[in-house]
Formats: sequence, C-alpha cells, structure tokens
Amino acid sequence: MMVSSIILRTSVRLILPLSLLFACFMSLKGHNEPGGGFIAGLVASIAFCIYRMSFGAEALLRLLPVHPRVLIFTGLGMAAVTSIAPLLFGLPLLTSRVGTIRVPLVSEPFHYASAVVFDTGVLLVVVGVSVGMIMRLSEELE
Amino acid sequence: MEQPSSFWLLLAVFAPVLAGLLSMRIRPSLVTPRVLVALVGPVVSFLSVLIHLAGHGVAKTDAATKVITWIPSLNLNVAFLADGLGAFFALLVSGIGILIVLYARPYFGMSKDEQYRFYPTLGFFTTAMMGIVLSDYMLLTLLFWEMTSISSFFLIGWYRYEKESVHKAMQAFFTTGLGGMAMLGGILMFGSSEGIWRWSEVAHWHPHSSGYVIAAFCMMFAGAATKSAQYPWHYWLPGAMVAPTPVSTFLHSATMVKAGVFLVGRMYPAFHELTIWPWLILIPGAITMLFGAVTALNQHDLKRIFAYTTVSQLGLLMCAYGLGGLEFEHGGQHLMAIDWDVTQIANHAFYKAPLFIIAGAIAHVAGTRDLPKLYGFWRVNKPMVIVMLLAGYALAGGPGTISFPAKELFFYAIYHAFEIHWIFQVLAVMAVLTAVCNVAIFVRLFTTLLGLPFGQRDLSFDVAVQGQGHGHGDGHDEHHDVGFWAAMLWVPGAVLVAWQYLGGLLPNLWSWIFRPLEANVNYEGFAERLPFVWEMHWGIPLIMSLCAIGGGLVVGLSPLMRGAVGDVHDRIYPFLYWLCVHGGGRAFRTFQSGHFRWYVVAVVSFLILGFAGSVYFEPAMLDVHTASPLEFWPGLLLGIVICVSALMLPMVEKRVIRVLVLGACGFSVVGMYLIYQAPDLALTQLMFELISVILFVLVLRMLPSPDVKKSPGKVWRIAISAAVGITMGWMTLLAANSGTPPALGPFFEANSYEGTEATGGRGGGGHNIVNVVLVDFRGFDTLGEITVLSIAALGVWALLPGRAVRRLEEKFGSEGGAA
Amino acid sequence: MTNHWIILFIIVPQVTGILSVLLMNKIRAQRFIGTLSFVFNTVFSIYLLLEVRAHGTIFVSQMSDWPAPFGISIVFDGLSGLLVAASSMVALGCYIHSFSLMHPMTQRRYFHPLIQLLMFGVNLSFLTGDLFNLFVSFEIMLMASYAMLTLGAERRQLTQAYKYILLNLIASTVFVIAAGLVYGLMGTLNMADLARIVAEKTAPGGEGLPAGFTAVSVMMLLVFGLKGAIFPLWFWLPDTYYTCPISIAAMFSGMLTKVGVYALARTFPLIFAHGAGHSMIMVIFAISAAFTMFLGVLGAVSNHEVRRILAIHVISQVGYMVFGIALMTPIALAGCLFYMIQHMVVKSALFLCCGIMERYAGTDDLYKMGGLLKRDRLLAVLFFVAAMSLVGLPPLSGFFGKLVIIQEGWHIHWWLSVLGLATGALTLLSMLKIWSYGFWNPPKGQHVVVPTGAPRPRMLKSGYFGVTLLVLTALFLGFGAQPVYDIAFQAGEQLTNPRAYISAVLQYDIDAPPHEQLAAAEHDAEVVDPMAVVADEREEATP
Amino acid sequence: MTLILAVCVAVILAVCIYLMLGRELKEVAMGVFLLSHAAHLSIIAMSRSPVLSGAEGHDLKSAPILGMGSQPVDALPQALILTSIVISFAVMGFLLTLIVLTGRRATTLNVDDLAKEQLPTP
Repeated sequence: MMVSSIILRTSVRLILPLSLLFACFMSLKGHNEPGGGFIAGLVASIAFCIYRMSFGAEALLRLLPVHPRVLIFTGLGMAAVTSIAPLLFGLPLLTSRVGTIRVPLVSEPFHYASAVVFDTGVLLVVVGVSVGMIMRLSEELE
Repeated sequence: MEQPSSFWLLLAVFAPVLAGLLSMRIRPSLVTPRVLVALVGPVVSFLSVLIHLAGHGVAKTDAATKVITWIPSLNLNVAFLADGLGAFFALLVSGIGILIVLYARPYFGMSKDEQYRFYPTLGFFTTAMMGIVLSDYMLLTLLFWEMTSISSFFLIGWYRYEKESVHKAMQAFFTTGLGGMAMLGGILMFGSSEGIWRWSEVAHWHPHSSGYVIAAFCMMFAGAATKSAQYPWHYWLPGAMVAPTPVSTFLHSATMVKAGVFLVGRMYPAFHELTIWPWLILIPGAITMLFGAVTALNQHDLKRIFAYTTVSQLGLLMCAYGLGGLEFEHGGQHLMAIDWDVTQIANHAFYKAPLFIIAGAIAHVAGTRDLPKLYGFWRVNKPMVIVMLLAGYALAGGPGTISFPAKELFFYAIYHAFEIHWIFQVLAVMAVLTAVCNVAIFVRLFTTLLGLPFGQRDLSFDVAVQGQGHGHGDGHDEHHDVGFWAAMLWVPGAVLVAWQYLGGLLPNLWSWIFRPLEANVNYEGFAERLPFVWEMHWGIPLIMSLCAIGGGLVVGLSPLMRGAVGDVHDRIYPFLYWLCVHGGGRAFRTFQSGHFRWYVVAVVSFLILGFAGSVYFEPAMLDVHTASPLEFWPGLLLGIVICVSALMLPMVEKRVIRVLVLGACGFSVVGMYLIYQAPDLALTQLMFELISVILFVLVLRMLPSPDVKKSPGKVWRIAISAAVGITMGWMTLLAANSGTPPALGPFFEANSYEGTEATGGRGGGGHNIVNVVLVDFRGFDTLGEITVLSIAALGVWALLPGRAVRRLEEKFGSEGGAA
Repeated sequence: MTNHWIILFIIVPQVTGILSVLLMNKIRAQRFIGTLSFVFNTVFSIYLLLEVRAHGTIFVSQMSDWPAPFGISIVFDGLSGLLVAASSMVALGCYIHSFSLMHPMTQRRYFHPLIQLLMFGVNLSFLTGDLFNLFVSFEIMLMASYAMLTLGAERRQLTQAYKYILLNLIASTVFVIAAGLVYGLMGTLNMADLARIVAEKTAPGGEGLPAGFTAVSVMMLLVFGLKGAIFPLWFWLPDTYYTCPISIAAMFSGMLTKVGVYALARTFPLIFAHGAGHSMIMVIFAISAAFTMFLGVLGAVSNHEVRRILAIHVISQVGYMVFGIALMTPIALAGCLFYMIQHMVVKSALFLCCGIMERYAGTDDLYKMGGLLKRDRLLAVLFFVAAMSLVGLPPLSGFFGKLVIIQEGWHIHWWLSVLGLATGALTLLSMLKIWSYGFWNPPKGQHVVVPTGAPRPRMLKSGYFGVTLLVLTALFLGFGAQPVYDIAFQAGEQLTNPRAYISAVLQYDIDAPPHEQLAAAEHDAEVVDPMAVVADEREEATP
Repeated sequence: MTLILAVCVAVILAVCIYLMLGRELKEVAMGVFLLSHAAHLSIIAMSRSPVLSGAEGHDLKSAPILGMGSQPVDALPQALILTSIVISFAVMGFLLTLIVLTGRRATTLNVDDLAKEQLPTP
C-alpha cells in the first residue's frame, strides 16, 4: 500500500525526524511525566509507517537497514540483560538498585540509568513489532 | 516368631522371566540350549518354593515374609505369603511351567523365530502368575494380576498378523482388564475403609457387613469372575483358543483362569461370613457350570470342547467356594460346606492340562482337531490316545481317579446345603446334569478315538491316511521331531495324568501330600484323608454320581447333541465395542460438533449459569449502591458514544463506516481514560488505536468478500450476548463499589520516588507512578508483555514468511509436501 | 542465595530464545543452545526438588526486590517444582524429537525461539505467585502456542486454529476482568496475600468474603478450566491439537492443559473455593470431572486416527486431575499432582511414537496401518510401555496417579470413582485399538517392502532418542513413585493448609498475630486510603 | 460514574459475543477488536477516584504523577491496563494475520463452511 502525493511526501520528510525526536523525548521523560518506552515506541513506529506509506518499502529499508527481528530481539535482549544483571549481585531479578551502599547521590543516577536501558529495550521492541507486522502485511498486499 | 526372609520366594517369582530373557541372548540357531535355559526358570521357581517351605513350613495365614519397602505411602511393598493355598498354586504353576517348556519345543518344531519369542513371554507370564499366588500385599497381587493380563494378551495374540487372533487377544485383554479395574476399585475401597492392605492382616480382621465392605467384596469378586470366565464373561476363554496349544494348556489348566478361583480362595477366610458370599458366587458359578458343560458337548473342535469344559469346571470350583459360605449343623457341630478345596483345583489341573497337551499333539500329528475327523486315531498314535482317554476318564469323574472323590465332596456339600434352603436342590440337579455332560464327552472321545461304533465320524476324512505325516492344522513346522522330542509331545500329559490315578488309587499318599496344604478341612468324615471309592458314604451323593454316570453313558452313545454350535455370548464383546465406538462416538460428537458458534455458546453459558448460581448462593451481590450517572456529564457523553458505536458495529455493512465506528469507539475510550486521570493510558491507547486501525484497514482489503448467506437466528444471539454483557457489567459495578481498600496502590504512591520506612528508604526514583510500577514495582509484567509482543511478531513472520524463505521452501518443499 | 536463582527457570529459556533469533540461520547452533537450556532446567529443577523433599523448603524470590504483596513473587515449592521438572523433561524430549521429525523448512519458521519462549511462559505460569502475572504468563504461553500451532501453515491447521485462538481470547478477556475484580474486591493480587485474606475473612468470627466473590471464582474456573480443557470448555482441544506438527502436538498435549489444571489446583484450594459458593464450586468440579473423564474417553475410543485418539484422550485424563481437585483433600491433591506429571511425560511419549509410526505407515489412520511390529520392535516396545502407563496398569506410572485419587474418591464421590475405573477400562480399549491395528494385524502400507529387522533410518535417530528419554522417565515415575510422592504429599498438604506457603511468600510468620513486618506499610496505606474517605463522604451524603 | 462504565462494559461485551456468534470470521475479528476495551474499562473502574463515584463537590483526584495534585488516583489499575493493552495489540496483530491466511487458503471465512472441514470421521 502506497499513497503518493507530493505534499504528503514533503510533509513526511519533515514529520519523520520531528516525531523521532519527540519519541526520544517521550522515552526520556517517561519516568517523571506521562510517556515512557511504550508511547515513544509507538510514536516512532507510526512515523515509520507513514514513511513507508509515502515512500515505499525500499525507502524504509534504506532508512532502517536491519530486519525488524534484529530490532526486536536486541531490545528484548537489552531488557533481559538489565533485568538479569542484579542476579549477579545476589539480588532478585530486575532490582533497579545497584550496589549495597545507600548514598542517595550515587545510587540515584545509577538506578535511573538502569531503568532507561530497560525502557529503551521496550521502545525497540515496540518499534520492531509494529513496523515488522505492518511491513509484512503490506508486502503481502502488494 | 521370626519372619522368614523373602529371598527364596522373590527368586521363585522372578526366576522364570529372568530365564526367559536370558534365553533371548542365545543365538537363534541354537534351539536346544535355548530350551534348557528357559527350563531353568520354572525349575528354579519350583525348587525355591520347596526350599522355602522346607525351611519355614507352610505359613499360617498371618505369617508373611519380611517386608521389602517399595512404596510405603501407597501401601504397596514387597512381601510374600506362602500359606497352603499360595504354596500349592506356586508349585502347580512352576511345575506345569516346566512341562510346558518341554512340550513347546516339539510343538513349535524347529521354528526359531517362534521359540525366540515364546520363552520370554512364557517366562513373563509365569512370573506374573507366581506373583499373584505368593504376594502378601493386595496391591502387589493386583500388580501381578494385571501382568498376567498383559502377558496373556501377547500369548493369545500369538499369531499377531492374523486378524482373528488379534481380535480375540483384544477381547481377552479388555474383558479381564475390565475385571482388573473392578478389582482395583474393590481393593482400594476395602483398604481405605478398613485400613487393611495385606492378605495376612485379613486374618485378624473381624468381618462386618458395612456397605463399603460389601461393595468392595463385590468388586473384587467381579475381578475374579472375569478372570475365571464366569458367566456371562466366559466368552473370552473359548476365544483364547486361537493361541498355540502350549499357551492354552498353561492358561486354562493351571494359571490364568485359576487366578480368579485363587482370589476367591484368598478372600474366603475373611469374607465368607458375609451373607452375600454364597449367593453372589453360587448364582453365576452354577450357571457357568451347567452352561459350559452343555456347550462343550455340542462342539467338534477338541480345543473348544476342552475350553468349555474348563468354563464348566471353573463354575464348579466357584460353586464349591460359594457353598463354603454356608454353615450347617452336623452332629452338633457348626461346619462349613467346603472341603479339600485345593484338591478340587489340583484335580482339574491334572486332567485338563493333559487333555490340552494331547489335543495339541494330535493336531500336530494329524493336522486337525476336529473330533469327527479323528475317528480311529488309535491306529495312528497309540500313546497319545491312551493319555487322552486316561485324562478323559478323569474328566468324567470315573472311580479310581482323584476326580471321583473330588466330585463326591462337591455333591456332599450340596447335599448338606439342602438343610438351608430348597433352592439347593436345583443346584444339585444342575451339578448332576453337568456331570452327565462330562461323562458323555468322555464316552464320545472313547468311541471316536478308538474307532468304535457310536463314535462320531466324518466319512470324508480318514485320519489314518490323510492325517499322518503332515501337520499344518495347528503345529507350524513341516519337520517332525523324532525320538526324545517327539515323545515330549505326550509325555508331559502322561506325567500329569499320573497324579490323577495316584490320588485315586493311593488316597493315603495324596492326603499325605495335600493335607498340609488344605487350610480349611471341616467335615470330620474327610478331615484326615480322602476316602477310597468303596469308603464313600452311601446316600444321596453317591446316587447322584451313579445317575451322572448312567445318564452320561446314554447321552454319549445316543445320536443327540452331536452338532457344533456357536456361542451367542461371542457377540458380547463385539457389541460392547460397537457400543463404545458408535454410541460413544455419537455422544462425543454431539458436543464436539466442529461448529465454533456452538463452542462459544457453551463457554458463555457456563459463565452465565455460574453467575446465576453465585446469585443463588450469595444474594447479597444483587445489592449495589451507586451514584446517579447523570452527575458527571462528560463521562456520560463519552459513555453514550462508546455504547452507540459499539451497537452500530453489527448493523453497518460498509468497510469504511465500520472502521470509522471502531475508531469512534476507541477514541471515546481514550477520552474515558483522560477522565479517569490516566494520561499514560490515554496516550498509549491513542497510539495503539492508530496502529491498529492501519492494520485493520490493511487486513480488511486482503479478506475475501463475505457470503450473502443469511446470518443465524438473531433472537437467541441477542439473548445470550445480552446475558453475558449484563453479567460482566454487573460484576464491574459490584467490585468498583465494594469498598475494599486497595492495598497496593497506596504503597506504590508512597514509594514511587523516595522510599519509606517500610522499604528501608528505597524508592522507585520516578514521579510518574504508573511508569515506575511498569518498569520497577511490576517490571516483571513488562518483561513478560514485551516478550508477548516479540512472539507475536515471530508468529506473524512464521505465518507469512518473507520472500527469501518462500523461495527456499519452493526449492526444498514444506511440511505439507514432505512425508 | 538459591532463592534468587529460581528465576533461571524463566530467564534461561528467554535468553536462549533471544539468542536463537539472533542465530537465525545457524540451525545447529540453535539446537545446541536449545537443548542446553532444557537440560539445564531439568537438572536444576531436580536438584531443587531434592532440597524440597529433604527440608520442605519453599524457594521464594521477590521480583525487583519489593516485599511480597507489592512486587511480584516467584515461588518454587513442591507443586510448581514437580511441574517445572516434568515440563522441562517433556520439552527436552519433544525438542530432540523434532530435530528429525519436523520438516527443516518448518523449523526455519522460528520454531527454535518459539519453543524456548513457550517454555518461558509455561515455567512462569507454574512459578508465579501473582494473579495478574499469571495472566501475563498465560499470554506468553498462548501467544507462543498460537504461533506454533500454525507453524507450517497447512490448510488443516489454518481451518481449525481460529477456534483455539478465539476461545482462548474470550478466556483471556474474562481473566483480565476477573483479575481486576479481584483487585477491586480484595485489594491485592498476590496469591499468598489473597489466601491470607480469605483465611482471615472466612475464619469463625471473620467478616466474611465480599459479595461477588463466588462469581469471580466462577470466572476463574472458566478461565483455568478452558485452558485445562475441562467439561464443557474443552472444545478447542480435539479440533486443533491433531493438526500441528507432531513434535509440537506432543508438547502441547503434554504441557498446555496441565498449566490450566495447575492453576485450578493452585488457586482453588488456596483462594477461590471458599466462601458462600464453596459447595457450588465443588459440585461444578465433580460434575465436570465426570463428563470430562467419560465423554473424553468415548471420543477417543470412537476415533480411528492415532493423532485424534491421543489428542482426545488428553481430555479424559484431565478429568482424572479435576477429579482429584474436586475431592480437595491433601491426599487427593497429591494424587492429582502425581497424575499430572506422569501424564505429561506419558502423553508426550505417545505422541512422539505416533510421529514415528506415521513416518513408517505414511498415515495416522489406523484402518490403513498394520504390522508395524514387523517394521520396528523398539518402537513397539516404547509405545506399549507408554500406552500401558496411560491406561494405568501397575507398576507403570499411570497406576500410581489413579490409585490415590480413586481411593480418596470412594469416601467423597463414590460414583466418580466408579466412573474413573470405567474410564480406565475404556482407555485400555482405545490403546489396544491402536496397538492391534497399528502394530499387529496383517501388514499394510508403505512399510511392507521393508524387510524385518532392517536398520532404522538414521534420520529418525533423534526421534527415537526423544521417545526413549520420555519412556524411561515414565518408567522411573512408576517404579520410583515413592520419592515423587513424598514431594506430592507435601504439596497436597500445603495446598489445603497454606500457612507455610503464606509465611514463605509474605515473609512473616502467619501464626504471630500482629503482622510486624508489614505494620509500617499498612500504616502508610491507611494514611492515604482513598476508600475510607469516600466511604465517609458517602455516609455523610446519604444520611 | 461507575454505572456508565458498567453499562459500557456490558454493551461492548454483548456486541462482541453477538459478533462471535455470527457467521463470518471477519465480523468475529471486528468483535475481537472491541473486546479488550471492555476489559480495560472494567479495570479502570477499580481505580475508584471520587469523581467517578459521582461525589459532587469533592476535589478531583489527580493523575498518578507525584507533584500534580495532593491525591493521585490508584496507579495499579492503570499499570495493569497498560500491560493488557500491549498484549491485546499483539494478539490482535497475530489474529488478523491468521485470518488473512485462512481466508486465502480456505477461500472462505464462513464459520460453518470451515467447520465442515476435518470433522472426525465416524
């Protein structure tokens, strides 16, 4: 499925980087305000979908030169690795606190970082899944 | 008293199967060594039992061997009980086992393949049988019981690539398996209600007629009855004649079918006081006895004749035990109407085994088992005919064999029972008629085999000419043995039949051997030893015997009842099978119709009915206080949009409008989330709504256009779906107004950014509580859900593989095209 | 320390699954790490089970290190442990079997990662101690099973799969709603916490359970019952299981229904079978057990395609398990547990045998088969042992499962015991049917040309290995029933008297009346409790 | 306000079941599309903020974000719904693909026609 129109194409060219930026923003602020990995991933994948519709599959392939499965499973791997890491310190899975010293100034940034990695994993998975599904289905249609 | 060790009995039980397996290790071409190795099994068993008995004597009923722990929490351990009954059976089984091993060798000739698998299977069966008779734990008995079913399945289905044989094997296994299940139930019920799991403990049990005990007893008897071919479950036994003759001999003389009799004997000391005992056992027993005898008389095939006499004799043995439940006064004493039960069993084994052995041998030599065709077989093979007639004489219960006093004892028991109820006179008549048939069978065998007048004769067939030299009726080898192995076709029969005359002519010797094994000898007249023929008390029983002999002579010589009739009960199993397959299949397919719509109806009906039931049990749930919906108008408005768009969905037809309607519903839900102070939800739902609509539009374009068929009835669809909706809506209302304080939410709020005392000052480090819950408090859920997402993507790709994979599949084929 | 490592049962398959996707084009590497993952799970679970047997330990790990009702708990006790061990074993057997019996092109369709992720879901379902997390794990498992059910995308798969998916979708929706309702009614989602609340409220003098609890129980019964294929919710099973590739069918029929039955066995004695509707729930269980057992076996007997017979048999045997739950005594639950694990192993073994039989005969239709014994003795032996275990002839494993359930049944629902025995006899008939038509009877079909004793095709080697592994396990479960029963009895005891479970998960001594460890948290909860405020408001508003 | 939600849940569920009882798999898919909304609306009702109970004149509760208001609503139901939304999206995607493929292989999406295939033979 491809919708071609000059206006759409031009606007999409503009919208894509903007919405990707917006997605990054959403994912970063998610811990304190509405947002987070899911929403960011969805925003990004909608942007990709629109791009796909206006420029076609090859263009998207040039933009995202990896198979979506790599995207998904890198994301899932990131989430898994972040969650497993505490096990090595004798803590339960997914524990976001690292180390045993409870100094707020040190532990807070550390913890924040681990959650971001997890959230980025989520983002990648969501992008990969939605882009992957829609790409495959529209490929079928053509 | 010190408990004897289990070692010798363990050896006795497992020696046959070990020897059998060992014989498989010998090279197929070495037949004689194979036989010798297989022979070791029953010989060791026999000797081990003897050694055990020599060391410890015949056990009292409550003196079991030491326990080898196996599964104590299920009351299943290994311990043995070599009391009179058990020890006798063990010796009988292993003794006849020895002879069968010897007999099988010439029977199968030099057929390597058959002997290769025969000895292990036979060993397995012998082990199972030894286990039944020696086990102390009831469940252990059951274990071996089922093993006999399994191994007899292999033996009966010996010619496994022939349909008939397979069918009969299945029939036998299913019938005895059915009984096995009943027996399992009985043992479990008895054990769990009385706390008794060992036969040796039963001796200390005080019988009482509670419902559980009676039900347990009935079920255990059902097990015994199917195994021992009691009417109407007898049909499997003649069917089992498709097996090779060594198997028939072993199964039907001493082992498999006697297992049921053995079980009744095991139960006798404990259960005979139940009032139900005599009636439950006597009625099928008596019918079986007479039916078997009459049918046997109307057969031509030797094996079928002996099969039905076996059925008859099993009925007689059951009757003997059934009568044992009766008490009567004699000379001021309370006596039980059972005597010398072990002798009764031994008697049958000692004439039935030779009969089968010779039947097989004749078939092997003459190529037929049809009695009319064997007219004058005397001229072909004299030793065989002699042994057969000697055994047949015992079958008829002729004086001079142990069979005669055994039958007399049975008549005595019936005679005494006259005192209790007149109905036993009917039993007496049935017993006499049975004896008449047995005598007649002997007369017919005698006249036919010797080629005398009045014998049955098939004029088209002269056994002396046609039968000699090529046996392909039953034996399967062209090559005939000579010398030692040829003699082995009939010598085992001679060895066994000798016991008949030993007992009949030297009753003192017999009594000396068997008296210690007889657990329950009550009648003082026969307490010490068996009588000689002339020592019998004159009276009704002897008259009965004379009637039987006279009647038998008349019937045997007369032209009556000389046909070969079928047995209507052979249809029972096919009918049951048909019932299960067709009736059961129909019942199942009523539910499993393949129609998705019906499945949905069933599932939601479950929900609706369950809800109705809950209302019945918990009327309080109909009582909900909620505020008016009019108070918050934006909510009301959104709610109306949601409801209306949902309701429109089934009504509109056009694709575009449908998508619009779906979108309207979704976006109103987004609004609802906003009202409910859930910005994260609203955002996420919005995005997913967008992507889903894209997906949906894509997919709708790919689907085939709908049929124009009418949709199914609307009224019931609306009724069912409305009921489901109301159920769930009501539950939502109820739970939302339950007033239970949530325990988790406040904790998340308190610890979202900074911890509290409860968490030791540890917090989630985020202001957005929902997100902190998602990645921290319940981050594990999130890990799961992104996994679901990933799997969904994999699933989509697996369903619709990319071009590269498809090219490969075209090249190498796919599952559908591969075999 | 070991406590936290129990999460490996879940993480190892997940990581293996991820790696398998990244190693997409290297089949051998995928097989290697996949096998390794299952072997690890099997060995590790057996190791932990020995610990459980010796000391009665309950391993608990709190995800993200938050205390029990707030975070998500993962619990490894006798019940979940035995199931994890059995399912890992079954997965191993089926996985190895698939190497040679699944078409290579089908394997390329993400079979290797999917099976790992399926095990992620299955193990998580067994181990999780949180109701909503149970929903998530069900979804993982279901999603993977949807994908595997349609793997290969043959026509017969596609025309049936929608039933499975849609019925499960209904159940999932009901589950989500019910989980929400539980939160609304009880205020918590942790199973141990729920059990504690239920025990407190139903104790003499307690305030009683909130209105509507029974209806929620019924909803849960629907959800778990549908997954476990009990009457009248089984419909998806006979229509779908026989369609998918045989190694997958073996795994599904071994494991997936057990997850539903496990959830019934876990949650109902602990939580849902209490309160006003107790008697109704128990009656539903009993009736359902009866129909499930008996109709299931009738369906199996009446078919003549091996796959269908085996698939429909799953239902019948689920009936025995539900029978055990319907009795709800410690011993019956132990029997149910034992029956579950042995059935997993045996049923999968039978399916795997069926796969090899099909290879020889070219069909699974019994009327077109015959004389397979001539073709392969080893296969016949393996099949016979597994079939007799299924029937429950002693001393094979099925016997010991049935034994206890029927024994307990006599004193509670005697008619169910009778039905159970009858079902056993009919099971025997159906297995004999396969045996006589398939292995005995005059030889027919493709294998006729193959002479007796010809060497087995080398390509089937791993198939035989898988079957043998499972049959040996089944034999062990039969002859070595005692150690397994030790654990099962512990688990049954624990389900009916959940003090130990609650104490272990919530990490306080339930017998000590004031919940000291939780005092602080509950204090906080009271301060911000919105409902208290609302309730006050309402009372003021409506005098 | 919970009453509105309850009615919405009831209506959506009823429509879904109605569509599932229909003849076309396509319609069934549309029903499924709505199904998750019902579940989510049912769960959100459990967060019980005062405005939703219709208590007039009471302070609105704020979104579950610290610093937005004095009394955030219960965050857990929202988290549950988020999880559930994602999952139902995944299932939906797969189901749609399956229906596409089924339609293609079986050339029909009529439930009755599909039922006729592969019925157990007596």
